[in-house]
This record gives sequence, C-alpha cells and structure tokens, in this order.
Amino acid sequence: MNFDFSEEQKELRDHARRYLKDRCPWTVVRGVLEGAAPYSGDLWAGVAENGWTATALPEAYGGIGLGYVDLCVIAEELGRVTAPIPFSSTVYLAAEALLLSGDEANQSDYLPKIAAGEIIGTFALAEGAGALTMDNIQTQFANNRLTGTKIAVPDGDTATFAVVLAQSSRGPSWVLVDLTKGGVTREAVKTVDPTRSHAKLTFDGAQAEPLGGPGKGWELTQCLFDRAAVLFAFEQLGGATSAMEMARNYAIERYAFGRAIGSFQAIKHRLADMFVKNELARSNCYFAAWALSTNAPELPLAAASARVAASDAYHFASKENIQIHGGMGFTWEADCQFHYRRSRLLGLNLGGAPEWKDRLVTALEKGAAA
Amino acid sequence: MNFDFSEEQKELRDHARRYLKDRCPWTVVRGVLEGAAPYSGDLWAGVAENGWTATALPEAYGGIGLGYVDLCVIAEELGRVTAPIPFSSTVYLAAEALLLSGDEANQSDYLPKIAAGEIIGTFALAEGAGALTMDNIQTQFANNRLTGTKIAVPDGDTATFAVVLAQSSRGPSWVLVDLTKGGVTREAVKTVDPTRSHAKLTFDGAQAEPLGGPGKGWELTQCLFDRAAVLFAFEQLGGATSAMEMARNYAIERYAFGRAIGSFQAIKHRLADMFVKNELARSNCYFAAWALSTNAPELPLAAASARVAASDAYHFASKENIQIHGGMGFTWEADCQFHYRRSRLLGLNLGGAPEWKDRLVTALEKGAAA
Amino acid sequence: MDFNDNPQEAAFRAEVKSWLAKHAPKFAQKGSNVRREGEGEEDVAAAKEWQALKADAGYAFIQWPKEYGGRGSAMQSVVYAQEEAKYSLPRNYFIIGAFAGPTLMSYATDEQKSRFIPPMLRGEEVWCQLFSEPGAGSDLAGIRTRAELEGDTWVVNGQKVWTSFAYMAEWAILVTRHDPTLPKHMGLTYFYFDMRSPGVEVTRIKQVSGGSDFCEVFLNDVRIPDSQRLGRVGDGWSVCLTTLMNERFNAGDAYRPDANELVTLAKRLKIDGKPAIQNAAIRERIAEWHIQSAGAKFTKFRTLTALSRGQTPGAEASILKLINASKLQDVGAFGMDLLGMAGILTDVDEEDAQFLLAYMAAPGARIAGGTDEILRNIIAERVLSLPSDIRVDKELPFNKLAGSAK
Amino acid sequence: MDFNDNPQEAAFRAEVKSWLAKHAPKFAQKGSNVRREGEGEEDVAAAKEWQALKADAGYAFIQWPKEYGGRGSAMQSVVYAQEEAKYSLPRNYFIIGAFAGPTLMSYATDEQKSRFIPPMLRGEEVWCQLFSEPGAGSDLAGIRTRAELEGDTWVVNGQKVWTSFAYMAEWAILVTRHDPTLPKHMGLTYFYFDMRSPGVEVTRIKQVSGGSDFCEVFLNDVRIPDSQRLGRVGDGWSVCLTTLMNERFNAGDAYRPDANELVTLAKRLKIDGKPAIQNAAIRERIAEWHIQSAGAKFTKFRTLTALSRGQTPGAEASILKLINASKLQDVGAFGMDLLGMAGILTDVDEEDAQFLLAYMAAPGARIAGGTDEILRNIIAERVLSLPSDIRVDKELPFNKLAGSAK
Repeated sequence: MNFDFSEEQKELRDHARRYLKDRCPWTVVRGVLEGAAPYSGDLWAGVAENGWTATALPEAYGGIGLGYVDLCVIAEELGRVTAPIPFSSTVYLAAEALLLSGDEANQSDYLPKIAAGEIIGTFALAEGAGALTMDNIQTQFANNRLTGTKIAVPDGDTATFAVVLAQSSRGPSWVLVDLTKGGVTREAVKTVDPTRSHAKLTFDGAQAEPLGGPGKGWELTQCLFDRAAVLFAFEQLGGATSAMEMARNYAIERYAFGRAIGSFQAIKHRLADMFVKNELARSNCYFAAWALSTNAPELPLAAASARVAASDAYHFASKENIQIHGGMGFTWEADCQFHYRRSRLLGLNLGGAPEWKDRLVTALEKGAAA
Repeated sequence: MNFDFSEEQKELRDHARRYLKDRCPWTVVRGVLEGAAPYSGDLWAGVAENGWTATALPEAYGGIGLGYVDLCVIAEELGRVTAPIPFSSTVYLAAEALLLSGDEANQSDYLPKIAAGEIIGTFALAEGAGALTMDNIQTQFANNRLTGTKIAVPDGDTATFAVVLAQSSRGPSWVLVDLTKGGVTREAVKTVDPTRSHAKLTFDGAQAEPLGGPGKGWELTQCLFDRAAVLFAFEQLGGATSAMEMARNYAIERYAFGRAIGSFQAIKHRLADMFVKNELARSNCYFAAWALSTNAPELPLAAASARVAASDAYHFASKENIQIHGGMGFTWEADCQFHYRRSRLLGLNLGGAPEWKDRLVTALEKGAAA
Repeated sequence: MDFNDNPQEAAFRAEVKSWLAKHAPKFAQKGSNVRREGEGEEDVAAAKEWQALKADAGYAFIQWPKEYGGRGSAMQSVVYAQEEAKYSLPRNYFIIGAFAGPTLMSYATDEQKSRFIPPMLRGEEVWCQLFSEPGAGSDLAGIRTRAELEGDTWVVNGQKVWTSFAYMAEWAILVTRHDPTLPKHMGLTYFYFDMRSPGVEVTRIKQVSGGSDFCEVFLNDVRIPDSQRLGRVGDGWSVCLTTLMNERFNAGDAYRPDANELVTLAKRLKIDGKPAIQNAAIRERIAEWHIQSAGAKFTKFRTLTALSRGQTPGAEASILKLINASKLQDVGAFGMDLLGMAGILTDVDEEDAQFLLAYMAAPGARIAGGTDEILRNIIAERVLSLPSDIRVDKELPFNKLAGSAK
Repeated sequence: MDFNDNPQEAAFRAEVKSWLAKHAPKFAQKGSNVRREGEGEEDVAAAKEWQALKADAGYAFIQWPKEYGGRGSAMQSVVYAQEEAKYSLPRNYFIIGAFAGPTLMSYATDEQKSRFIPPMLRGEEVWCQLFSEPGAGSDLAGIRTRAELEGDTWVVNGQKVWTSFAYMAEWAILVTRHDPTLPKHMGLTYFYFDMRSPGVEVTRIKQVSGGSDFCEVFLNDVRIPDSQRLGRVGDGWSVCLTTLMNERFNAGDAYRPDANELVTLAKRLKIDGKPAIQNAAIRERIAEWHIQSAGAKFTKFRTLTALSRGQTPGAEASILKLINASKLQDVGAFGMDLLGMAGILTDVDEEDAQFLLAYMAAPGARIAGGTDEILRNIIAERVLSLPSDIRVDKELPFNKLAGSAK
C-alpha cells in the first residue's frame, strides 16, 4: 500500500511551505484586501520563478515534467496561506482547458507563457444567478464573433485571454478570446473575498476563435470542472487545515475562567470535529489526486467527493475558527476573515455544494450500475 | 396574549400525569413488550373510564364536550409514558375519520362506543414500501366488496372496524369495514416498537360500505392526516420531554472521573440542545393545537410544522438519552428503549419526515402566494 | 389558547397605536432588512428628538418604575415595542441607559439620581457600558482594568472593548479591579464617570462585516471621584449582575433572511429548467429552518403570555439567540450556494445580496451578547439545573490564576 | 501515489491467498450483512479448529512476536485480515487472547508464559477481560471490585460488566482495587485467573438490539493466588494500559447499510411516481454519507501506508469508529423514513429490514469500545494536544471521591 505523497513530493511540500511562510504572510493577503492591486505582483512573480505554474504542463510547452499529484501538493500550500494570486484561474482552468481542447496551435501559443508566468488566463461560464444549463446559455458565438455577458469571472480584469462557453449554431462550444482586443469590456466586481479579483466581461462582437470542436463545449466543461475540482479541493484542504491550526493554537493560548479555553469540551470537541472533517476531506482528496494523475474512470466520483468533502470541511473550519476566537476573531484586524472569505469563494467558484452533491450521486449511480 | 393552556387544561394535565404515573409505570409498558397481550387491557379500561376517549367527541355521540386542545393535553401525557394502548388509532384516526366523513349513521353507530372505550377502530392506508400515491392504490372496492392488502395497520389485529382507503370506479374512496366479519384475514406483525401492536389486513371480497363520498378518499385522507399529525405531535412532544428528563436526571446522578457526568460540556450542551429542540417543538405544537381547535386555514402548515419539529425533537432526545446513559442504557433491562422505539414508530405511523417536510413547504408556498 | 390581548393590553395597544399614528410618521425612514453601514449626525439628532417625545408621553423606558418616568410594566413595554416596530424609526442610541438606569436607581444617591435619570430617559445624554476587555469577554469577571485609590479619587488604567456608542457617549458605567490579590470575583469595584474626562481615548472597531458599531476605549490615568462609585468597594461583581439582569430582558427578534426569503429566491431561480422550489433538497432545508423560525416566533408568544400573566420568563431569550444566530449563518451560506457562481457578488440587488450580507454578519451574531457556548451553559445550568463547569478560578488570588498575567 | 503492495507485501499476500483458497472454503458460511442472533456450539467448535489450523501455519496472531508464534508484523496482519475477510468464517472468539497475550508476555513468568501462550494462540483456551464495571465504563480507573490479601491468596469481590465471551471463557484477565484509601489510579492491582473458580457467576446481558454478546460477571470471594498477579501491587493501571494499547490496534470496518445500500433502495422505491433516486433531498444525504464512507476507506489506506512504511498510525481508529457509529444510526433512521409506514416492519426481506436493524444496533456501536465523547477527547488530546479536562479525581483517596460510594 502506497497511498501517500512520495518523498520527493513531501520535499516539494516542505519547500513550498517555507517559501510561502516567508513570502506570503497575512500582511501580503491584507495588502490585497485593503489595497487597489488586483493581486500580489511580487508573489505571482515568485511563484512563476519557482516553476509552480509549469508544474503539470508537458515539457514540450515549457512544463517541468512533474505530475498532477505535485500540482495538488502546490495547491494545498497555496490554499493554506490564501495566496492572493491568479493561480487557480490560470493553471487549473485556462491551462487545463487548453490541454483538454487538443488545439495544438493555441497550446503552443499560450502554454509556454503560462508556464513562464507571463500571462494570466481564465475560464468564463456563469451568466447570472443559479446554475447554467445547456439550454440557457445566452452568450452567442457566430462568424468568429462573440456577444454576451459573463459574470463573476475570476481574474477577468487582468487576464490576457479567456476560454468562454458560448452558444453556437452547432450547440454549446468553447471559444478563445483575447481580452486585450476590441469588443471586450471588463468591469472589476466586488465579491465576498476581495483578496481574489473578479470581473464582469461584456463581449460586443469581440473577435474569438473556436476551441475544442463545435458543439463540444458542454462536455468539455464537465471534464474541465472534474479536473479543476480536484485542484480546488486541495486549496480548500490547505485552507481548512490552516484554519484548524489557528483555532487550535488560540484555544491553547487563550484563557477564560482560569483555564485555557481548549480545556472546555465545547471547544475541544469542536476542534476534534474539525480534525475529523479535515482528515476525511484529505483522504477523499488523495483519492482524487490519484484519479486525476492516472486519468482513472473514477475521476468524476473522486473529484465530486473531494470537492464536497473539502468544501464542507473548509466551511466548518473557517466559521468555527472565528467562533473559537470570539469577538476578537470577528474584527477587521484579525486574520480569521481570510479563511472565512476564501472558503466561501472556493466553495462557489465552480458552482455550489448542491450541484456537486448531485454530480457525486450521478457518478455513484453509474458506478453502482457498472 | 394568551398562548398557553388554560387553568382548567393545566388541571387536566396534572390529573392525567398523576394518573399515568400511577397506572402506567415502565413495568406496564415492559409487560406489553415482553408479553403476549397486544396492549394493556387495564390501562385501556382506565383511560376509557376517565373519559379520555370521549374528550373531543360531540356530546351527541357520548362526548364530554371538551375540545381539541384538551385532547392535545391528554396526548402529551400518553406520549410521556409511551402508553401501550390503542388510543391513537381509535381516537386520532378512526374517530376523526368518522367525524370528517359526515356520515351520521356510522357516527351514531360507532362514536358512542369509542367514547365509552368499548371498541377499537383504526385507519388502513399503506400497502408497501414507500409513500402511497393517488395512482398506485391496489386495494379495490366495488359492489360493496373490498379486496386487497393493507400493511402496518396500527391495532389492526384488535380493532373492530377500520376505515380503509381503496380504489373504486369513482377514484380513491374511503370504505368502512367490520373487521370481525368474513373475508378479512388479520396477521399481527412485528415492528420496531412491540409495545404497540400492528397487523397486516388481507381483504378477500370483504363486506364494506362507502364512507365520506365516492372519489373523496384522497382529500379526506389529507385532511385526516393534518388533524392526526397534531395529536401525534403532542404524543411525540411528551415523549421527547420525558426522554430529556430521564437523561438529565441520569447526568446528575451518574459520576465519572470524580464528577457528575452532567458537569461535562459534552453532556450538558447536548442536554441544552435537547431542551432547545423540545421547546421549539412545543411552540410549534401549541400553534397547531390552536389551528386544530379553531379549524384555522393555517392548519396544514401548522400541523406539518408541529409534526416535523416534534418528530425531530423526539428522535434526538430518545437516541441521545441512550447515549448519555452509556452501556447501561442500551441493555434490555433499561427503560431507555421505550422512547427509542416509540420515537421511530410515531415518526413513521403517518409517513416519514421527508413526506412531511414536503407537505410543510407546499403549505408555506400557498401562504407566501396568498 | 388564542393570540388575543387581555382587555388591559388591548386598551394600552389602542392608545399606543393612535399615539404612534400621530407622531411616528414624521420620524420614520425607508425601511430595509439590512443595515449596511453606520449612521450620520442627522440620525442621532432625530433619535434624540424622538426619545424626548416618547419620554414626555411615558413611552421611553416603559419597564422602569413609575417614579422614574416608566410605567413599571414589562408587558406594556412589549406591546409598545411591537407597535413601534411597525415604523422604521431612528436608531436607538439610548439602550445602554435603559440598563444603566436601574443600576443607578439601586446604588446611586438621590442627588445623583435626580441629576442623571431624567436626561437618560429623554435621551439628552447617551450612556455606554465599559465591561468587556480584550482578555475578558465570556469570562467578564476576568477583567484587569486597574482602579487605585489616591485620596478620595480613583485612578483608572486599562482597556475596554465591544462598547456600543462609546464614540458619542457622554457618560459610562465601568467595572474595574481594585485589588488583584483578592480572588477574582471579590476584587471588583463599579463606577460611573464622564466620558469626556482626560485620559479617555475611543477608537471604533472595524468588523469583518464592515460595520463599526463597537468601540475600544483606552483609559489612561482617568480620575474618578469616589463619590461616583456604585456599591461598596469589592462589590463590583454583584452590581454588574444587576446591570446584566436588565440587559437579558431583550429577547432577540428573528434575523433575516430566513426560510421565507429562501422560498422567494427558490421560486425565482431554476435548476435544470424547473423552478428551484420544486427541488426536494431545497424544500427540506426550508422546512427545517421554518420549524425553527416558527418555533422561535411562538416561543416568544409563550414568553409574552407568561409576562401577561405576571410570571417571569425563563431562558427563552437564550434559546432564541442561540438558534437565530446559527440559522442566519446557515441560511446565508445556503442562499449563496443556490445563487451558484453569482453567489459571491456583493454589489447586486438586495434580494440576492442579503444572503452574502447575512453570511458576513453572522459570526458576530454568534458571539456578541453571549456566545453559543455561554448560552448553552446558561440553558443547561439555569433551566435544567445541571452542575456548573469545574471552576479553578474561584478561590485563588486573581494575580495567581493561570493566564491572568497575559 | 498508488494502491499497490510493495514487493514483500505482494509476496505475502500471494502466499496467504493460496493458503486460504486451500483451507478456508471448508469453514466458510453463508455470508450476511447482519448478524441477528448469538451463535451455537457448532460455530465454536469450527472456530477452534480454524484457529488451530491458522496457528500451525503462522497466521493466528501475526502481530505477535515470532518467539510466541506470530510474525512480528502489523502490516502482514492487515494483509492477512483483508484476505481472510473475503471468506465468511466462524466467529473469532479468541480476540481477547490477542490482547491478553502481550500482557502476559510482559508481566508473567517464563513458566506461566509457556503454560498459557500456546493454547491461547491455538484457540484451545478462550480468554475474557474483566475490566469495566457498572460504575466504571468510560472512567475505567473508577472500578470498585475489591481484592484483599489473605496470606498469599487474594480474595476478590465485585461485579464486572460488558465482558465478551465470559460465558465460555476458561481464563480471564482482571483489574481490581486493592486499596481504596489510595488515589484512584494508584490503588489498582491486576491478575489473571481461572474462570471456573468457585464464586464466579456469569449472566448474559440482553441488549436492546436483541443481541447478548456481552456478560455480567459476579465475583464472590473468588480466591486468586498471588503468583497470578501481573505487575506489582498498585501497578494495575499501567498493566491495563498495556492491554488497551493492543486493543486499539483494531480499526473498525465500515458498517452496513451505508450510502450504497441507500442508492439501491432509492432506485427501487418511487416518490410521486418517479424513482426515489431522482429526489434531490435523498441525493444530498447519499452524497454526504458517501464522502464519509469513502473518506473512511481512504483514511484506512493512509493508515496502511503508514504501517507499510514502518510508521505508527495515529488516531485514525478513533476517527473511523466515531463517524461510522453515528452514520449507522442516521442511515438506519433515514432508510426507515424512505420506506415510510412500512419502515416499522421487522420481519421483511433483509434489503428492507437492514435499516431497522441498523437503527436498533447503532446505539450500542456509539458506546461500546469508547463512547463518541471519549473518542473526541482522545482526538483532541492526543492528536491536537489540547489540554485534558480538569481532573478532580487524581489526588484524593478513592473512597473520598464524589460518587465513589455509589
């Protein structure tokens, strides 16, 4: 049985943890929360320099030949510190979309720049409240022109390009848009987590090109989200672990009624529950990392399980972390808010828990039928 | 504001509580659990003698002219002691069905006997696993003959008559069957709670007569269940309160690690949670009692709310009562099992929580639309 | 069993209704479920005017004894509040006065009472309450702010926190530690003092929700005459309990959004082309929250019935706050889940934004005015008479307690 | 990251597979998710025969040191158990021997070891463990069974409870209180003795689930030679910990029914004419339980990986038992809810009855072998290093403790 990271992966993790402890303390996250910059430029540059954006990319496109399990290791560490950088949009979404598309020309154009950390990319799906379905996509693609509005696009304000799901005469299709060209209006929007920037993108006959085959957009999106869900889950897992550690450390330091508050069962049992949720999430995440790295047929079930478990664990840990900190934890000056905000953001970026529970059971039904 | 029992009702409650403490200690319930008798004959006779079966019946039919709030008071006390008698089937279901039917001949025949405690009646609905719908009723009624099978009929083994929902040429209809006559086979069945007897009823061309109008059976059943749900909810509330008191008393008496286990927050906070659930259930029950007694248009919402809240409270209190008692609470000799069994029985007798949550929201939607 | 006023209540309600109909509209603002930010000076001025008008009519602090301008009736106070809630009136900056008043009534001299009670009632002076400290929240008796006697003047040093309206208050009630060598609860002494004294510094605390209703108050060599001590030296804890007893009277109203707002949202959204309200998972959640909301509402009615019958309510306020605060957090998060990827957006219509705002406000609701954990202790100990937690801090000198040096 | 054996594990697994394929079928019974009642004498005889066969092949207690007939390998023990679980073999009555053995190895004389260890390994003698008492379950050190020394013989009086297989055991390990005037943990002394001694009375305890696997054991003037004491007088607590350390090794398998059984049920049932599996509320619950089941399964794989790498596992066994027991109760109740009014029926097909049986068995699962509350304490204290509960029972003489007289 060998169901754990390898020694090399553990070294990568330790290195990433030390690096981020040094380069991404809470003050960096707070800088983005309170400042005007959409992300931390220094950290983004450093992450690229470390080669993290190139982790799982093929060497032919400037990748460094590690695999998806290694990318999961990086994701967990970025999640621990709520890194305020456009990593998930660029690496988990845009790069993965290009890889899935099979479009070699665009892969050659964009992937090396992503590997080098030179550009930001994103994926644009949502158009309004509630889940998008195959039938209600309003954004239209025809004659290489794109028209419509996409909301809550991660890093849409700073990305160079976006992969967009649009309706076409052949059905839902992916298209690739250069966001720096004409016909594109971008408007930064406020969200629950200002440490990660988002935008509304309005396309008014913007130049675009098809990606991944006409009418394939819906299935490609499902595949993309299965893959991205695993990487998001590792960020969530890292966040949940960090939130638990904050709460645990505070419970040992803080005294009330003459004793450390961690000696009260109301607190210590809640911390035990956090640990249990986190460990179950971790185990589901490991399985999903294995499925992602081996392209296993279990990926849809494993990805949904990891996402549901990690979303729940992070939500619980981040809210109870504030509760255990008491009034001080709810102040702007305290750092508890970073996890409370980020847990909700990551829990919604790929669609909410109800959608993913439904996907999980769909995969389970197929498995049970097989 | 006058949202409480009246002084007279409180006297009735105190009297009922004293009476049942005397006549229905756990040994009586255990006698039915372990013995062959389908119910406690002594207690049933005593309850009838007290006039409790006549509480809400019209004086014209031998009733004693009290109202439904008074019947709720009785129900709560019977629920506290998990009274092993055919009260709910006879009073909440059979008598209420007769009253709803508007059938004066049958009312005159049966209600005085119910008021006097001379007969047991019941209502037969379920035919198999899952919820019955208008379209899948298999029991057939034609030419005054009834054919089909009803399962899990409360007190079906001892009842003199049953109101049965059957399919007819005019649609779902209620029929009244004398269970002591030919064409009826009754088979006592084992259930989660052997202190209340249940039977499978097989009708093979049994003589039956229509009740409440042809094709009205489905709507009548919904009305009946709204009314019965309120009375069941008071039994559940009484049970939940009693289970909480058992747990609370044990937590004060039992010592571990040199202190009463009730001084550990894991225990005391769980008891607080029990109390909160019970109080919310009580408040929902009171509203439902008001709606039942005044035939208010809010009855469907109030009844579903009371049932959902009281089912949940009783389930929680009965299972955590065993947990707080530890290993001793799980032994056959301990009395914790009576609530653990009864909470599940009452929670299912009118259909499970998912059905009732759905009914609740249906009522809420109507209210919100109005 | 009904929902009707008794004759006295009905008469009082009619009187209140007609008085409010005449006077309130002038002060009523456009209502909103959600208060997004602090308030301006116009609001304060309007609030003072409204409070004075109420005081003149005997509606200011109805639960106070008649001799101090109240009506001595908890039930009438509730009836008035119910009716007043139908208007969206300027914010009540005088709530601390309502608790501080009875403390003065019990412990102050006649002269002090006639100086302070009338302007308190009329809202002419705003009061604040300097109890909690960074190191003493749930465990209030753990406060460390020092008071040292020099002649007939106490010199006070320390830091207080979670003080509502401190930035605008003229006067304060204050609990201090006069002797750290005594056991925890025995070394406390209670005062009132002028917030405009030298050495008082007030900072507003920004919260995660963006609000800044609370303040930090730093006390540096603040001098308080011994004549402004309330209760004896060392009796501070029992004076605190007098104040807190009056505070507990306020049973929280239901927070919004709640089950009904989710019904509205679910009717509007679609899942797989069908209205989300048809989705069984959403229906179950709505049902579960509805029984809490309805249960809370009717629990309040039961409390009012007890008041109406002259009885003392039990731990109902603790129950309501406990369930309402967590429900707010859960409903907020769930509403965001239903909105899907759009759930993260802040600057959208209030119908959608209310869930995010609830999510951001809820952690505060679960803490302020008694944490979930303290409320469960209260319910367990006061209602169910379960043993208190093991106390290690009752007998040792305060300055020898673990953690007290921090 | 993969699920493969390392080469040594693979070789051992192949060896085990082939041995089992040859010997197990003769002993395998018809399998069932649910064990409804106790077992008969044929089962015991078959179990003894099977255990002897395993001992001869070196598969009896694989984790024991080689010199006592084991293989000294936790990982091989797991591999064997995985393979053995593929057959439905007679019940393991020898499990207590597996814990008692290492205690004897540490504390008994060489003569005693050679007398008792071999028949323990071969299942020729069944052992039981007399630890818990009616007044001492979670708080094991609170036992009251008295041992008094008369010459070189101890006379033991008291009552033990929750003893597996006591009705058939030939030998027992036992913890007693030799001095109630010493503090709780210091007054304990540990023995082994012959269950056929005069004064031993065994009663089977019937549980709510109908099962009666556990016994009560009454000890009336039972005489035990001082030579059968294990450890020094007063060292009973640390000898207990040796035994319990070996017990914890057993990580619980997942209980059934679980999410998969609900999928099967929901495919079969209809709600409003449509398969229940399409109902979103049911899907949510299934998803929530699936992440627990899958999480538990892969947590076990992580534990096995640690074992395989020669590391010591952490608190995983506590996590798994904690979630599995409550899940069993919740899944049972939920399955009954789906069955509706028919959910109350006991004598129906196992596919339906399994939910009711789970509901009735689950309260025991939440208590036996560590209650939910004790497990959360273990996780909080051992994994997260949180402070222990305040202990009031560590220093006082046992007979002066509150509650100890009861």
